[in-house]
Amino acid sequence: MRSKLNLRAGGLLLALPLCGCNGTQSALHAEGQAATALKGLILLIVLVCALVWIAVVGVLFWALLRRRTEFAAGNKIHDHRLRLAVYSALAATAIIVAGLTVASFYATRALYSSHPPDVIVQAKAQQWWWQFTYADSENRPLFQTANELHIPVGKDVLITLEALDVIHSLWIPALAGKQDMIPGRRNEQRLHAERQGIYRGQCAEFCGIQHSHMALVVVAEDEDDYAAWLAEQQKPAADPITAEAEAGRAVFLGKPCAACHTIRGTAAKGSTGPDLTHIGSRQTLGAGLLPVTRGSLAAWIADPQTLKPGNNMPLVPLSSDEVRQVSAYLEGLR
Amino acid sequence: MTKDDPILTPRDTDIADAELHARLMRTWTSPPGLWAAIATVDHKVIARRYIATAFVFLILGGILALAMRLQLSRPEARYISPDRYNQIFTMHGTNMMFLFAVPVMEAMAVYLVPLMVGTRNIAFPRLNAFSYWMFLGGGLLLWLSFALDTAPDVGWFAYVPLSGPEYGPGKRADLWAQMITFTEIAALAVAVEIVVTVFKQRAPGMSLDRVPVLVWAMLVMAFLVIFAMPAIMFASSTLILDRLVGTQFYNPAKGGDALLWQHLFWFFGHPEVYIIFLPAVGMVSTILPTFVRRPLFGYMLLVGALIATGILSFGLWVHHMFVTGLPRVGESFFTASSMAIALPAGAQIFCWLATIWAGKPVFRVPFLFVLGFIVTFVLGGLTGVMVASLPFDTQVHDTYFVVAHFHYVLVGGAVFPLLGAVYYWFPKMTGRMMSERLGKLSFWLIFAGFHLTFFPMHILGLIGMPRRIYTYQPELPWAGLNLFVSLSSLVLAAGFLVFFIDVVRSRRSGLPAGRNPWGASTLEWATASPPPAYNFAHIPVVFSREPLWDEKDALPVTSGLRTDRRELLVTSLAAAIPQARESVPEDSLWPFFAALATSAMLIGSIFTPWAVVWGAFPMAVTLIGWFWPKGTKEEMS
Amino acid sequence: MKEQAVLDVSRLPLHGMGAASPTWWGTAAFMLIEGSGFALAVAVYFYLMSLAETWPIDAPAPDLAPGTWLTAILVASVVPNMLISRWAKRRQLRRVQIGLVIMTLLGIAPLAFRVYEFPALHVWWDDNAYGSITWTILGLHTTHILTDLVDTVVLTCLMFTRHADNPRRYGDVQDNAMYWNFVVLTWLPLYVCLYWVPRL
Amino acid sequence: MKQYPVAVRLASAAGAVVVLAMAAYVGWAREPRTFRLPPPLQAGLNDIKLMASGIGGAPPEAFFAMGKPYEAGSFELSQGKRLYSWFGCAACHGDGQGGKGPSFIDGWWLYGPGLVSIVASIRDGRPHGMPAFRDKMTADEIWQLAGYIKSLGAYSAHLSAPGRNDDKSPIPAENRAPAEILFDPGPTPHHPDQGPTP
Repeated sequence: MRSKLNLRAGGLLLALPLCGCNGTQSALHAEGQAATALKGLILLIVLVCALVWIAVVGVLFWALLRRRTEFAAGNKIHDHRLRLAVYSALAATAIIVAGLTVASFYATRALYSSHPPDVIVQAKAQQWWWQFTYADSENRPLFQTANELHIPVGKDVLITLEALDVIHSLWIPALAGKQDMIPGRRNEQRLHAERQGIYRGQCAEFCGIQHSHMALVVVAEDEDDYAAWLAEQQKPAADPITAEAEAGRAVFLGKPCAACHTIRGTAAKGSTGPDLTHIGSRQTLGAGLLPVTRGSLAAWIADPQTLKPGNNMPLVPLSSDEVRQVSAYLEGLR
Repeated sequence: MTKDDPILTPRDTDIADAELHARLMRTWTSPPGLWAAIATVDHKVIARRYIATAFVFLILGGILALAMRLQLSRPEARYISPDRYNQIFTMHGTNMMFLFAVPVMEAMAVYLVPLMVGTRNIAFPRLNAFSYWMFLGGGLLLWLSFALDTAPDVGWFAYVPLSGPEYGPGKRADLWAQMITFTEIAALAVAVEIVVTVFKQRAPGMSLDRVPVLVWAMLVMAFLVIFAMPAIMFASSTLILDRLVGTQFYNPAKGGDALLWQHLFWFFGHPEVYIIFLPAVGMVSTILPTFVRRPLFGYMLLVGALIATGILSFGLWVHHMFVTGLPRVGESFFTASSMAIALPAGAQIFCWLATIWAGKPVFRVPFLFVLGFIVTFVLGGLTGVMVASLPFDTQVHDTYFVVAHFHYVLVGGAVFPLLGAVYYWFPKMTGRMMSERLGKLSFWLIFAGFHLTFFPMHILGLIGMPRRIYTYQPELPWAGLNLFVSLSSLVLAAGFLVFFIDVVRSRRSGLPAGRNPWGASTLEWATASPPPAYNFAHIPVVFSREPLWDEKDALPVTSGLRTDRRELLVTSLAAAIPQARESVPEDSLWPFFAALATSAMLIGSIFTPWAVVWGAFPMAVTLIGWFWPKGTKEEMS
Repeated sequence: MKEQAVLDVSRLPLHGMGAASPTWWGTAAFMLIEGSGFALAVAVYFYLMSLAETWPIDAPAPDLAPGTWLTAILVASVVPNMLISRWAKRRQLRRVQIGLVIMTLLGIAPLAFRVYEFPALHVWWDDNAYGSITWTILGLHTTHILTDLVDTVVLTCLMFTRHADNPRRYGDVQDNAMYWNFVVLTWLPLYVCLYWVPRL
Repeated sequence: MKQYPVAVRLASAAGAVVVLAMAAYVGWAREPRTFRLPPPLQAGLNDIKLMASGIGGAPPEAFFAMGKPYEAGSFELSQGKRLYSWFGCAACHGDGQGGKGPSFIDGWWLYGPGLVSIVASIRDGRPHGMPAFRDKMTADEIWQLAGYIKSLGAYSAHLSAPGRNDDKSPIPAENRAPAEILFDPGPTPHHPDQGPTP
């Protein structure tokens, strides 16, 4: 009884850190179809391998510590028995390895469904952020968002993967294994979330100085929420409602900001940086670097190179008033 | 046919041992002094240099590892800038693979193979000297660039396009690619020497089924080098061409392909693992029988497994590319082939277990490292089975799970045996024993430190921590384990510190070793410790696999070699029947000059393609100087 | 440890010829390395070809003339090369000397055609991947002709000096001849790749 | 015992020195990477003293204080190369060979080949269609871009010139000095760093 309790407490302790506020990012916390199948396979192989390891190390210790009655190098009977043991061990290895190979094949087949997908999203990775383009049923692009993917629960979502500069890799461990994004090639990734939740993902292929800060969140939500989100995202940017935000918009459009960022419904049409039309509705800033709040927006605008050294957003000299106004404006873009 | 008059030339027949020693020393030793030291072609001297240099690189690489662990010990730490961190992990990987692991294994071969096959020097001793200077040049180039903050920052795998002309500004990636050329030239040279030494210079009677397993392992390793290294040479050269003269090998818009790089790199990169691991198999197979007082069980099976591993290693490079989106059928084939390599690896493990089972273990330090190796390597091999599974790999590829896996394989599978080998052959190399007490301390520190450092990384990988990140955010659940890993790495470092203290201390004041302190069976123990410049006063004749165990009374030897020039025996490939008394080159500075000229050409060609043209002339001059006959005794026949 | 002489080797020759000589094996090992390099270049050629929609990319097939002439010369050079090897085996110094002079000339002649092979490709190395790999293959093979030529020239000079009449030198001549055969042999698949595969 | 003659020792010492010197060359050609230019320096970069004609001028003190990175620093040049595509320069100037706007690699500079002129052209715009980028780019970005454009038109490629892009561009890689390859200067002598003077 007591040991069971301990076990539970231990499990709780282990589980606690897995549910960070920023969404989970763990292959063992599977919430997607593919990830669940993978988790099963992982546990199976780990278990088999653990047993093999215990057996080998057990035999090693037995061989080391066994009492030796006779010492007979070149003893024929002895050698014969040893040979038999070695060959049986080899045969066992072959069987285990073949079994694991077959298990892998079956798991592989389960991973890649050939159903037509319910939703298609285009993902473009670039140095150090993710761009997602949602399209309508005729495949015309509706809107872009950055570093945040919304998907309906229980549906097959196909992500087409492209890289705009170097190789990146899309990895959302709670939903599926990773898939590389390679310039000049097109890959695909299927996501199928089984439960609502926020899942964190991260670039898994080294892509330069800020590889560490190239995260994304996947929001898996029910059909209605997803539809509402889609509708909201398609709207142009909200007009500022306070004077401060109004001033912020003017600063944004008059300074270099607008040269790289788009805010639909304004003159800002830059395409180098993320689309900011609904930045206020997103969870994170700087590809998972900070939560979106007015304060973090201000900090980011004031000095992006200190928060994420080497990223492609320059330090634009702004007065502290201007920083405050721009962050007020951006925060209002929900 | 020969102008070699048996009456007029001095022979090693019928002279007293002391007199023979004096005469052979006159012929074989290098004079004192710096220039003579540069000119020496004694395989033992060069190998010791090679080993010492490689261990210096190990220390430097270890310091880099500690720096990384410092940076990762807490989330969003700012001890090291991301730019520097990327240089550091690139340097760590590159340094450990190209400047430590491969060279140190080859250096062990350069030291041990001639002694174990019973000959007086390695084949092509001048090429051997050249190889060392090239290796040193490559190492200096890389570390100098690090000191000047221009070290490569593209990972030890240097994937294009990140390392290509558009995304890798400056000369950082070129330095990496050219360092490859330096070390590959060095490695290829040693590989050729090993192959020829094993094929043609074995002691009479050492037929292929009497060759020590270590020598077999080094031979297979040499062939792996010969077949695998051209791939990386081709890759790194085309990368420089892309960056320097605008070729389009890796530009998809003009018919090139980014994955071509990965194919080339891993076609080399996977055999590379076995280039490091197979020598370790040889070391274990040599050390183990000595400490269980019994011949190795399953010699034929083990040798077969070595060769099978070598061949298979060329058929599984794609498992490094499971998530690049290659056709699925092909990928499944590579799952099967990657899993299949578990069989020869298993055969090796089972043979060792059987040897221990049938023997009587004596727990000395080299044996401890062998045991540590088995425990650790089996775990690394099993995680290897895991990453060989395509679906499994899609979750753990490029995460800390893989970092843990290959450290188990490389540190557990190669460094543990190597440290054991150092304890085992240190008496042979220096004439002094290492400390048993410090040795046990360092073993336990390294063993415990290693597992405490690297085991948690498996878990880190499974709970989502990718590789090659310079920091992570506080809200991610990795901070605790990372701190634990960073602290454990200090234990590991302490273990290595004890080891190096022991080396330095024992070198000066260790107990005298004598010829054969472990009571081992192979030929290197038949000569003095350290061996004289000429290795063996008389070349031994071999009648069994364990010559020193089977010939208890007297060692059978040959006689009739000349003492006034450097002469050794050339024997036939399979049965090792004597064919000729070949003379071998004496000391020369030309290999050093050739290495200088080659270095100048290679470094110059980072900056301008014309360096290849003007650099060719000094190279030609030094090579002609190298091969032009000087009319010495060694050149007559 | 006590030693007991069981084998007298004093009657053995001072130098093994052919496969009994370590140099022969060293040359063979280097040919293996370079052979892997060439095989790899060919593999990359076909890899890039498999990716391209048309091959050659944006270029006509290369002109046949210079490459074919060069191939003919290389193939023809094998005959005197074999002869040299035989003479060296028999230690006929005069013949070896003459043969080496001929081989020097036969080493320079292909270079003259090689100069025209590059423009005959009708593509620059930086035009596209097809240009890159063809220039690289040609360049790689040219360095092999060049190095063997330098080797031959040095040997020729050597055979006219007092060092000449020495089994070791004859061994060098044989190894050099073997290496030239290798240079010729590796060219044949490269020739097919460069000139005939684009015409398929 | 063999003693090596003095000449041999000198030769090898000289060889070692050459190799070390080349290694130091690597160091000399090093590329300091500054990701964050302090705002005062950025402001300082705007203080160019342009001649009244709009052609030529003196760079600001900040430029010298920083060690003139924009002409030779490989990192700055490669940043400039990226800015060239990000800010749509290619729309008018193509891949450097010109289009609606003038070519950078034909050896002719309408406002002179000086870095300050190029900075002024980008920052303030020029008649006949060159827009001002003052409000679109930060000062250091303008300097990076200007440095790249200048290097594009140079007649001999600098050691730290960027290479080619991964795209379909028909011009040779920048470190092959496309200006020299593509433009025939004729009998007019040219300045090796700057292309022929107009």
